[in-house]
Amino acid sequence: MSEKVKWSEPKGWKEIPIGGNLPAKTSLEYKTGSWRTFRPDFDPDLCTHCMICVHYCPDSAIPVVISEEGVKGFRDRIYKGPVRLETDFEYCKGCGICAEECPTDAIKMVRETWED
Amino acid sequence: MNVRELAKIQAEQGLKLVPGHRMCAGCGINTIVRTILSASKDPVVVVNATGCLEVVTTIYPYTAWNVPWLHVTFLNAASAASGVEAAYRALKKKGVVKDKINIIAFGGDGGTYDIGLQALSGALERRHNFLYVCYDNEGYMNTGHQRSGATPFGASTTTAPSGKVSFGKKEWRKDLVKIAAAHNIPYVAQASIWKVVDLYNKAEKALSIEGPKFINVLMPCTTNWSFPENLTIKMAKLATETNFWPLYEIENGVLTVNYKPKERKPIEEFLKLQTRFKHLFRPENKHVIKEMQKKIDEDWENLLKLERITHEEGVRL
Amino acid sequence: MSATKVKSTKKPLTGNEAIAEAMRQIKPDVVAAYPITPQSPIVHTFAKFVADGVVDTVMVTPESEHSAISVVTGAEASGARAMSATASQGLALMVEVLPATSGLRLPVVMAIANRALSAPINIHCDHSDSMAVRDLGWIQIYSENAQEAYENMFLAVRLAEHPDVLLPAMIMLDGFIISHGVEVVEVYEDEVMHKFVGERKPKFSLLNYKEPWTMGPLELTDYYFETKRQEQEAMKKAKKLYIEIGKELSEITGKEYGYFEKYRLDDAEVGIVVLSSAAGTAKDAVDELRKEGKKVGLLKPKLFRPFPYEEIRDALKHLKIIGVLDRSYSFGAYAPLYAEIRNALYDLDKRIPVQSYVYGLGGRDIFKQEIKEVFNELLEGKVSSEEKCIGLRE
Amino acid sequence: MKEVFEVRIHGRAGQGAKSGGQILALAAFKEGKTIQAFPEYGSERRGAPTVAYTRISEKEIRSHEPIVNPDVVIVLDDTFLYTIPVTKGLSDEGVLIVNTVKSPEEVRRITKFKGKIFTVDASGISINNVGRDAPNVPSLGVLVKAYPFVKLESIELAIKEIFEKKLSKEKTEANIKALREAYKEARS
Repeated sequence: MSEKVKWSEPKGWKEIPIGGNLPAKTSLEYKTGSWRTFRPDFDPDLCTHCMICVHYCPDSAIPVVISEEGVKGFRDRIYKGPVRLETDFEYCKGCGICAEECPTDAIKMVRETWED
Repeated sequence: MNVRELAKIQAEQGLKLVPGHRMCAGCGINTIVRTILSASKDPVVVVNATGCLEVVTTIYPYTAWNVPWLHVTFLNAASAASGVEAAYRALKKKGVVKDKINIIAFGGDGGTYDIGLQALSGALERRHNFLYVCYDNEGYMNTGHQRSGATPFGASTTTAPSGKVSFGKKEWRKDLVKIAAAHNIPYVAQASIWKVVDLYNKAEKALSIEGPKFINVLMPCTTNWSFPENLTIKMAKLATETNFWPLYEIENGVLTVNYKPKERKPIEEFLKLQTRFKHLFRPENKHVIKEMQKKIDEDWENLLKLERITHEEGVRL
Repeated sequence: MSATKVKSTKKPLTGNEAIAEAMRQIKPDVVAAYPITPQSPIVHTFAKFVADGVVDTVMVTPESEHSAISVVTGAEASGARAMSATASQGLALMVEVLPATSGLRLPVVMAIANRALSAPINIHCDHSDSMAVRDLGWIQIYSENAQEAYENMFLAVRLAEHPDVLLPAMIMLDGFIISHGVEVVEVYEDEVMHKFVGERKPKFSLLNYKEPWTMGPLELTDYYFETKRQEQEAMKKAKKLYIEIGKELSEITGKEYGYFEKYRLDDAEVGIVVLSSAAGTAKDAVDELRKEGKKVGLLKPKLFRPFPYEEIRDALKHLKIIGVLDRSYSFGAYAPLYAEIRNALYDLDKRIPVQSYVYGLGGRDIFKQEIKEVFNELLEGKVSSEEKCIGLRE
Repeated sequence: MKEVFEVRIHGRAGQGAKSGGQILALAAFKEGKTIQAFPEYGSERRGAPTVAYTRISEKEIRSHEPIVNPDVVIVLDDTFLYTIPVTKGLSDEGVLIVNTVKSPEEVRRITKFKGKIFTVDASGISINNVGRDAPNVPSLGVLVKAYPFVKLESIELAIKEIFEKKLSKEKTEANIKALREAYKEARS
């Protein structure tokens, strides 16, 4: 079964693979971001890209890219190599570990409004 | 290796456990799995015991796994992994499988300390080439915080609650790392999500060794230890800084303590943030905390002695 | 017995040795088994094959039957062909995993040397062990003797691994009576038999990491039913394919592989239905009664799961009276085989009286004379709704 | 000659009743006969009384009932003559073979058996030749003499096939010697 299958649509017994077998990472269709009551407000200008929040995020919801040219962050320095991007709000459950562990207070938890 | 280098490795590898899983907000299991799987440069097959990790990552039709993954039942992760390993050996011999593949089993403390201990012991004794990782959240958290063999002395659980005449669990937790080590396997370690690089190094070392390996990782449970969900890492940190959860490894019988706090924090600092220990702060239970502290200090001294005699006197665990 | 179509050697073997011999020819990738009386010699014999380099199998000797079935389940999920063997309490200890193996659709093949269940502890033959697990999604085939047990192993591998089936299978042989009795077994050529089973071609394999599958997820109210419905469908297909694969096997052995064996049944008026080794003894009883001019016959089911209701109904429909002999109780209910036979006959317009007999529990011997008495009783029309016991002291 | 020949062997666990039955079956098999050999199992430990059966036929054997009316009973331990009904099911046409230093007359007096009785000091022969008390093989020598359903040479072939897997050539030869000696020395 190809990965294009929309797993969120209910399927009949003849359609699904046998034995409950599932192809990889179908959970990407399941957006746990809707669980959030607080959201991490990330200020890139305060970020040292230390990667602590990345490792500790329970949902791997903080994307990392390898940047050759670097990005501007804490104290206007340029940070190269692995740099974090904005939180992936499709999956972030808003636990606040990132804010708690951030050594430069670059993340603050704010009430989720769900307005956008 | 530092956290940035580790993040780079992980970014290059891509996620082996993707989001969309339904762990509690603030759960640390993701960090354990993410870190350990990233230590494998080779392809990985994961075998999972029934428990939190298995349940929340595979609620049909949504699986968070991006590596081959098998769950059979609660107690048999180690024996099912033995079967995967046996098949790997057989099919490699035949030439059907060509590449090196690492086999990693994950189980909670229920599936490891208790119901799965016999299967684990058998698999270690048979010397299957695999890594078993226990994420130890100190109780049967998947089913409602019942006591396990890993639940600490003094904790109040749903099956060993504190009450008018009880201070909760009255038995000391079993020392699973030493039990694993008693199988004379090449590598055994205790680790924590607080120190991800240490955790990574241990997994990397374990995977470089032929034979059975065992790593026990503390997994503070926001839901049932009952602390705010943003404090999971803090809790793991306090566990180690109070010597409640020392980080150490036993390599071919030689024990090394990987982290020694400059000043050991009193156990109250770890206990006071958790509802499961709240009752210990009542006057009639003060003695429990005292006993706990005494045991922690004795165990720590013992650990340091073991480190010394295995390093300096040729004694092997 | 019709003539063999390929070269074969006759060997004096115990039933257990015959099973091990089949395993030697099948050459499974992985074997994991925990010894238990009366199955142990299967493990001993096969372990010696491994030790002598006769087979290249990875042999795992786990610390319990629970682990043995877990090992073969894990190995099958990894694309290997894996086999086990057990009996009685060992099978009971496996019970937690048995529906997982079938639910995961892993075609493990396992021999069962039928033995009574505790308590009281007893090491001898009855069918209480395999009957207790008859509804866990495993194909079940019962063998009359060592020869059948040997041949059933090959049939089971092909059937279990068929892409339309993918269900585990257990092959039953009577503990001690067959497992430990030496009989002459016709063993067919190694290459021919191995070629018959071929190599396993798994659709899903954990070791095929380039195509990672999640195997054994959590299915709740929304999907569990669908997955189980597939399993039921696989059983239906297994029933059909049993005959097709049996025909292929008969190209080698020259024998027939029906759902059941009929013995002097077609022109009989009274028939009994009985599984496994007692059917052999019953055939002698039939012959002796036939000499007396009595129109008696026998039906010996082989495939018990899936159960061939229609075919059995057609085979029995001309009889005036039927006796069903069970070697196990279903406590508080009709004995297992009896219940199925009654069910099979329900669709007939004419109601045939069926008498239930239980015999041989805990290895209690069953004699030809006793079976003759059963026939005589049935010939006299003595049928009641009471379950009767053969060889029991009142 | 009969179509089916049935033998029951009484021994103590460790005396080789089961393997005696299997040697006999293998010998018959080598002559192209159909065979069954099956021991009766309890949870015997060394020393406990055991029974083994062998059924030999010119045609297919289907029955799996225990042997009720044996043609021959072999008793590997003469104390059974006092403690176990060894002649049960044995008709007057049947043969009783006993490993004993007693005479056939004495055995008849003890058992009241009316059919043919053969005695032999199988234990003595075994100890002399093989160096241990394994009366099963010599007793088969007597069987062949008493009831020539299977040839002595076939028993020898069967002994070779079974023993040479486990024992030295010398021990195997010693067993064959014991077999022949018992064949000669049996009294009736």
